[in-house]
Amino acid sequence: MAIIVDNDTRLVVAGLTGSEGRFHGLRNRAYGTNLVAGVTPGKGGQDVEGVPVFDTVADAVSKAGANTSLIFVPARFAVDAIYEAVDAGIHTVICITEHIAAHDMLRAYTYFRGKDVTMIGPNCPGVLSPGKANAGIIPAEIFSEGSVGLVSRSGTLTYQIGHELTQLELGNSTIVGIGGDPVVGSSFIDVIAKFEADPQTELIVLVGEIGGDEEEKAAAYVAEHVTKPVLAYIAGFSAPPGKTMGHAGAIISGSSGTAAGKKEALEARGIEVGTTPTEVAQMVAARLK
Amino acid sequence: MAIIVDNDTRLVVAGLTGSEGRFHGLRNRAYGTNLVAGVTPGKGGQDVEGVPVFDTVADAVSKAGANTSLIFVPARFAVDAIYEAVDAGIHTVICITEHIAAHDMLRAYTYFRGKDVTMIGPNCPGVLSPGKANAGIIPAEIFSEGSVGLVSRSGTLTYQIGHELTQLELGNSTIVGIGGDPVVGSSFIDVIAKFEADPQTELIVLVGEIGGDEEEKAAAYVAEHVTKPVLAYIAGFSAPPGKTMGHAGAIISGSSGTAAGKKEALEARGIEVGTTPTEVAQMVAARLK
Amino acid sequence: MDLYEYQGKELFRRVGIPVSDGFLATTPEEARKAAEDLGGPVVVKAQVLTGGRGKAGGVKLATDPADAEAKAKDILGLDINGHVVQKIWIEKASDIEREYYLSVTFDRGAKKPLFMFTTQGGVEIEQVAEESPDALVRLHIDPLEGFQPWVARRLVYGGAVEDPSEQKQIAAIVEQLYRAFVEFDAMLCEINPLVVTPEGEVKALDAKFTVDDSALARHPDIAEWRDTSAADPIETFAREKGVTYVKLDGDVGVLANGAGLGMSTVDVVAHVGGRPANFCDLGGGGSAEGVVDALEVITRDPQVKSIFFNIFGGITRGDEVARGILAALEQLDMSDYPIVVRLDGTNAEEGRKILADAGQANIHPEETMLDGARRAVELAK
Amino acid sequence: MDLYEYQGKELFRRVGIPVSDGFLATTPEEARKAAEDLGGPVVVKAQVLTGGRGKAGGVKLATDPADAEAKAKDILGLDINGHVVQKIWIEKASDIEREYYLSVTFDRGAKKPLFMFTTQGGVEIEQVAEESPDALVRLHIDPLEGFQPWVARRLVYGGAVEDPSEQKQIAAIVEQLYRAFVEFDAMLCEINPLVVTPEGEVKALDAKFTVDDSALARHPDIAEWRDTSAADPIETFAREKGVTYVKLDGDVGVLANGAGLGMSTVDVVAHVGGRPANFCDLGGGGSAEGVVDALEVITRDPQVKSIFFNIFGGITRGDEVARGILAALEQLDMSDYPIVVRLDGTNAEEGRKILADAGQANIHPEETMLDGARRAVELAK
Repeated sequence: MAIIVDNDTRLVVAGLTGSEGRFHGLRNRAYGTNLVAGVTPGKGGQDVEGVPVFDTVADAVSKAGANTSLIFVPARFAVDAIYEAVDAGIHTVICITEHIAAHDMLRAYTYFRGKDVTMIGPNCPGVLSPGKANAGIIPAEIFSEGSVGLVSRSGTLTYQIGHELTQLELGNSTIVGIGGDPVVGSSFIDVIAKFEADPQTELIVLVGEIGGDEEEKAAAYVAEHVTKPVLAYIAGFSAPPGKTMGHAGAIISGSSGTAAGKKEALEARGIEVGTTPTEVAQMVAARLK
Repeated sequence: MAIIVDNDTRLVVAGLTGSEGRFHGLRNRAYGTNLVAGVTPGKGGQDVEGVPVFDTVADAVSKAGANTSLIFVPARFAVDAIYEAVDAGIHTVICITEHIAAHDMLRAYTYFRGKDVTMIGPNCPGVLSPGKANAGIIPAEIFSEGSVGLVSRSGTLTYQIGHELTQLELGNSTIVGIGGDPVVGSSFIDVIAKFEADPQTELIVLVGEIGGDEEEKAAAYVAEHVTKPVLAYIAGFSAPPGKTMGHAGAIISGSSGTAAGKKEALEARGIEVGTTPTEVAQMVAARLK
Repeated sequence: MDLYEYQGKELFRRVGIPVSDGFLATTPEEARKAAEDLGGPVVVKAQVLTGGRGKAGGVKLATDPADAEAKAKDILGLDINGHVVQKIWIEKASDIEREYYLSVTFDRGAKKPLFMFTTQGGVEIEQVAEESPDALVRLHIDPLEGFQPWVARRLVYGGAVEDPSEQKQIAAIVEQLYRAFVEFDAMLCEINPLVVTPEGEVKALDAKFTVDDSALARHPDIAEWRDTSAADPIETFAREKGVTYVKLDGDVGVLANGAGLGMSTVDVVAHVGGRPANFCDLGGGGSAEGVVDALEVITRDPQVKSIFFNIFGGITRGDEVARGILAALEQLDMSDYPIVVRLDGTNAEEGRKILADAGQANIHPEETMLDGARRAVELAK
Repeated sequence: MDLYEYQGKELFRRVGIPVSDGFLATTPEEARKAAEDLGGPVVVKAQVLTGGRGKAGGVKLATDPADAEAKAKDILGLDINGHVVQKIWIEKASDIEREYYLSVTFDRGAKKPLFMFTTQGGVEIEQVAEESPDALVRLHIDPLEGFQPWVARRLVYGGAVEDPSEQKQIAAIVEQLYRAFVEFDAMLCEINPLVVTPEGEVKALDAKFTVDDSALARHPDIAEWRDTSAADPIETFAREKGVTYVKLDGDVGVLANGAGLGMSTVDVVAHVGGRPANFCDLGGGGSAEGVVDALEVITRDPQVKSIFFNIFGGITRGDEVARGILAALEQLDMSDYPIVVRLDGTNAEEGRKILADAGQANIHPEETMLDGARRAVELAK
C-alpha cells in the first residue's frame, strides 16, 4: 500500500529538460519510480535519457499514460503548471517549486480543492514511499520500508528524523513533505487521513513548525478521527515573533503560531511531542515494541 | 413530497420592499407559503405586512430561519443577490430576474455548482408545489395537486399546459420553470432527477423550446436513468435561425438548437412529443389512466 | 448583438490583437480617399451581418485609389442574402502565406467558454469539424480559473503550429481574445482567417463578434454601434417601441404573452395550416399601452390579414389586454383586420365581457388556443 | 515585506481610498517645509515598522510650521521598541468624530481572505476581539468568487454603522481595500483607525500593509521601497549576500541546511542549555561559496563565540560543505571561532575526511545533532 505514490504511479516531470528536473527526475527513475514522460513546451518529441518529452501535460496523459505530475518549473510558471496538470486529468500533483506568490496559490488551491486531486507542496521535498516510488528530492537512501507514516512541513528535518528512525531499525510507509508555504495543497489532516486508511501504516509522526494553525487543527482531527498512534515534533521554540524562519509560512504572527502553543494543543489531545528529533525516534521505537 | 419547495420551505424574498417583490411575495404568502423574511439593504427593521425586513440575507437566515431565497431585484444587482444567498447558507435559490449578463451568470453558476445548492432561474417564473408552497410568479389557481411533474423553460406556456391538464382533472406534484436564459441554475436533467426521486410524481412532462441542447441531453439522461414515463412538448418549430425569440436563450445558431432536432432526439430515446399543448395534455391523461 | 467586421476589429485592436489599418466608407468617394490615405493596394469589404459575402462579390482587391472607388461602386448596394450593403471597410491588403482559424464561444451546453483552433482556416469551421475533426482543437475554459498560459499552449501545440515565432504570436492572440471575450461580454469572438503573412506576422483578417444583449448596459459605446438602418424596418420600429417582435413570412399576425406561449402559438397557427406573420411577445406585464404598441408594430407588415391574440394571464390580466385592444381600435385604423381573441387565466372573464360589451364587429372571441388559431387562419383567407 | 504607513497610504491612494495629504521628511527642516506646504495644523508621525509609536511619543500634533519643526526634532532619532526613527510623515491634521477599524488579511487557516470590521476602532483589534467579540464582524471571502457588493453590506450592517452616507463611503473603501489586497499581493491591509470626521467624511488615518515577498518580482516599484537602513545591519548584510538569516540573542552561531532543520538545531542548542546567536539556513544547494557567505554573515555578530554546522545532506553534499568551511577559514579570519561540524546524509563521509585531512585545530567533528549542539555550547563558554 503506502500513500500518494506507489507502484501504480506513472510520473510526468514538468521541467524535465531543466537541470533540476533532469537531475531529480532521473534519480527518481533510478530509484524505481515509473517515470513515463517529461513536459517542456517547445521540446515535444525530444527525450531525456529515453524518457519522452511532450509539449503539454495533456499529451503526456494521452500518449504516455501519466497519472502523477512532479513540478520543477520556476515559480512564475509553476501555478500554470498546476492548473495544466489538474485540467489534463492528473489526480496527483507534487510541486517542489518555492517562492510561488501566495495569492496565486490561494486561487489555484480553491480551484482544485473542489476536484478529485491530491496536491502536495509547493515548496516541498516531495513524497517517498520506500521500496515503491520516489517523487521529488527526498534522498531515498536514508529511509527504509516499514510502518511509520511521516508527514512534515520541512525537508531536511524530515531526513533527520527518518535517519534517527533508520538507526533504530524502523522503516517508513510513506514520507510526505507537505511544504513550507502559507498555502499548501495538502494539510496535515489530509495526509493523516490517508495514513489512517493505509494498512501499511501503523503509527504516524507529524513534524510541524511555527506559523499558521495546521498543527492545532491536526490535533483536533486526530483526537476525533484517528485510531492509530500519532507522535509529533515541533521546530521553532526559539524563534522570535514576526520573523520569517526560512519557510515563507514559518512565522509567528502576534501570539499565534508559536511552537509552545502547538505543543500544548497537541498534548491536550493526547499526542506526545518529542523535544528533539532523537527523542521522537525513541518514542516511536517504544510505541512499536 | 413534491420537489424544491414544500411545507418545509422558509422563504426570504430579496427585494420584498420593491413593487414586484411585494406583490408576488405577499401573493405567495397568501397561497400558504411560509414567507419568513424580506431583504432590502438599508430597510432592516421595517416590515411588509408583518413580514420582517433585514439588511442582509445572513440576518434573514440567523434571525428568521430562512432556507429558500426568492430573488426579485433588478438585473444589475441580481448576481450579487445569488452570491449573497449561497454564502449565507441558503440551499435553494430561485431567481425571477431577467436580463442578467450571461458572463456574470456563468461565473456564479460555476461557483455555486460545487456547493450543495439548488438554483432555479434566472429569468424564470419560479416553482409551485400545489397545495404546499409557491415561490415565484406562477398563478397557482390554475393548478391543482396531483402526480404530474412539470418542468419548462417557459412561463406562460407552462400555464397553458397546466391549464389543459386541469381541464382533464389532472394535477401536479411540482411545476418548475427553469428559465429562458443561456445559463440557468438547474437544467432539465437536474429537475428530472428530483422528480424521479419524488414519490408524489408519477409522470414527468418536459416543456422545451429552441436553443441550446438541454432537451437533447435530457433525452439521453431519461433513457439511462429515469423509470417514470416522460412526455414532452417543444415550442419554436416555426422560428427562423439567428433570431432571439423572446427568451435570451431561445435562438437557433446555425443548424443547432432547432425544435425539429430536439423532437427527433427525444423521440429517438422513446419520449413522445406532443404537437400542441392540448395534445400533450391528452397524452398525459392517456398514460395515467 | 452582432457586430460588423470593422467594429469587431476595433475591439480586437483595444486588446492588442494585430489587425490591418483601415477606414469605413459609405460612398465610392470615401473609399477612394481611404485608399489614398492607406497607400498601396487595398481590400474593399462589404460590411454586412451575414456570411458568404466573398462568394457574393462583397470582397474585392483594389490596386489603387481609382480602383478602390470602382470596386466600392460595385459593392455598395449589393444584396447579400437579403442584406443591402450600405457600408464598406477599406483596409490595407495583406499578403497571405497561411490561413488559420481561432475562436472562443460561449458554450451553453458545457456552460463554459470554448476555444477552437485549427491551422485549416479560411473555410467554414463546421466544414473542418466534419471533414478533418483531428485538425480542430477544442478546449473548454473554466470561467473561475480564467485564462492560463497552458490554454494557449494546448491550442498552439495541439494544432501543430511549428514555427516558434508563430507559436508565440498566436499564444498572445489567444490570451488577448479571451480578454476581449470576457471584457466585452461576448457570446462569440471568431477570427477566420487568422493569417500568417510571408514575413511571418500573424494577424486577424476578419472579425466575427457577438455581444450579449443583456450586458450592453455596461458597454454604452458598443450599444451605440447598433445599426438600425440595416435591420428590417418593422423590427427596428418594434425595438423603438420596446416590443419583442420577430418578422416571419405569413399572413396571420400573432400576439401572445410570454416567449414560450408565443412560439407555441406561432407553431399552432402553422400546425392548423396557416402561415404566421410574426412572433410577438407582449411580455409579462401586458399593459393596455403595450397592446396598442404591439398592434401598431404588427400591422406595419402589409402581409398581415388577420390577428390572433393568445393570452394566458398570469401576471398579465385579461381585462387589461381587452382594454388595450379596444384602445388600439380607437387609436389605430384596425377596421380591415379581423381580430381573434382567446383569453384565459387571470381576469379572463372580465376581459371577455369587456370585449363583448364593446360590440366590435371585427373582434372574434374563441375559447381555446387551438380554436383561436383555426379561426384566425380561416379569417386570413 | 512590511510597508511604512506612508507607503501603505500611497497604495491606498492608488486604489482610491481617501487619505490625508502629506509629505515624507527626514530632517526637522523638511518637516517645517512640509507643514508650510500643507498649511494649518499637521500631525508629525514617526515611520517605524513596529506598533505602539503613539505611546512612545512618536506621533505629535503641531499647530504651525515652527511647531512641526520642533516636534520633528523630538521624534527623529527616538528609539521605539528598538527601531530608531529616521523618517517622519507630516500630514494635515484631521478632526475625528469616530474611529473604526477595517482590515483584510490572508487567513492561512481558512485559506481565504478575511475581512474584519468594527466601529470600535483606534485600539488593538485583539483587544476588541477579546473584550467585545460581538462588536467585531469577521467575514471570509472566497478567492474565486472575489469581491461582491454583499460583502461590504455584511460588514457595514453587521457593524451597525447607521449613517447612510458613512455606510456608502465605507462600502466603497471595503471594495477598494480588497482590490489593493489582491492587486498588490498583500498578506495584510489594515486601516486603524478608519476615521469619520465631524463633516462626515470617512478616511484612512493609518495604514498597515504587508506584501508577499514571493510576489515582489511583479511589483518592482514596491520592492524598491525596502528600507535597508532601518533593518538590523547584519540582517541587511545577509539579505545582500542572499543568506537566510535571523538574528537571535545568544553566543552559539548556528548553520543548518533547510529551514526546519535550522529551527530544530536552534531549539536543540537551547535545549542543551546554550543560547543560539542566530538562525541560518544554507538552503537546498549548500555550495562552498554559500558556506563562506553564511559564515561571513554569522561572524559579523560580535556576540558569537562558537559555531555549529548541522548538515543533513539531501541535495546538499557533505563534501561541498566541508570545502566551503575550509575556504572560509582561508578567506576570513576565523581563528577565534571553534567550529563544531556534524555532517550526515549525501557524501557525509567524504566531507568528514576532507575536514580531518585539513587538520584545522578549531574544527571539531561530532557524530550527532545532539552531541554537536552540546559541544558547541560548551565551546562558547
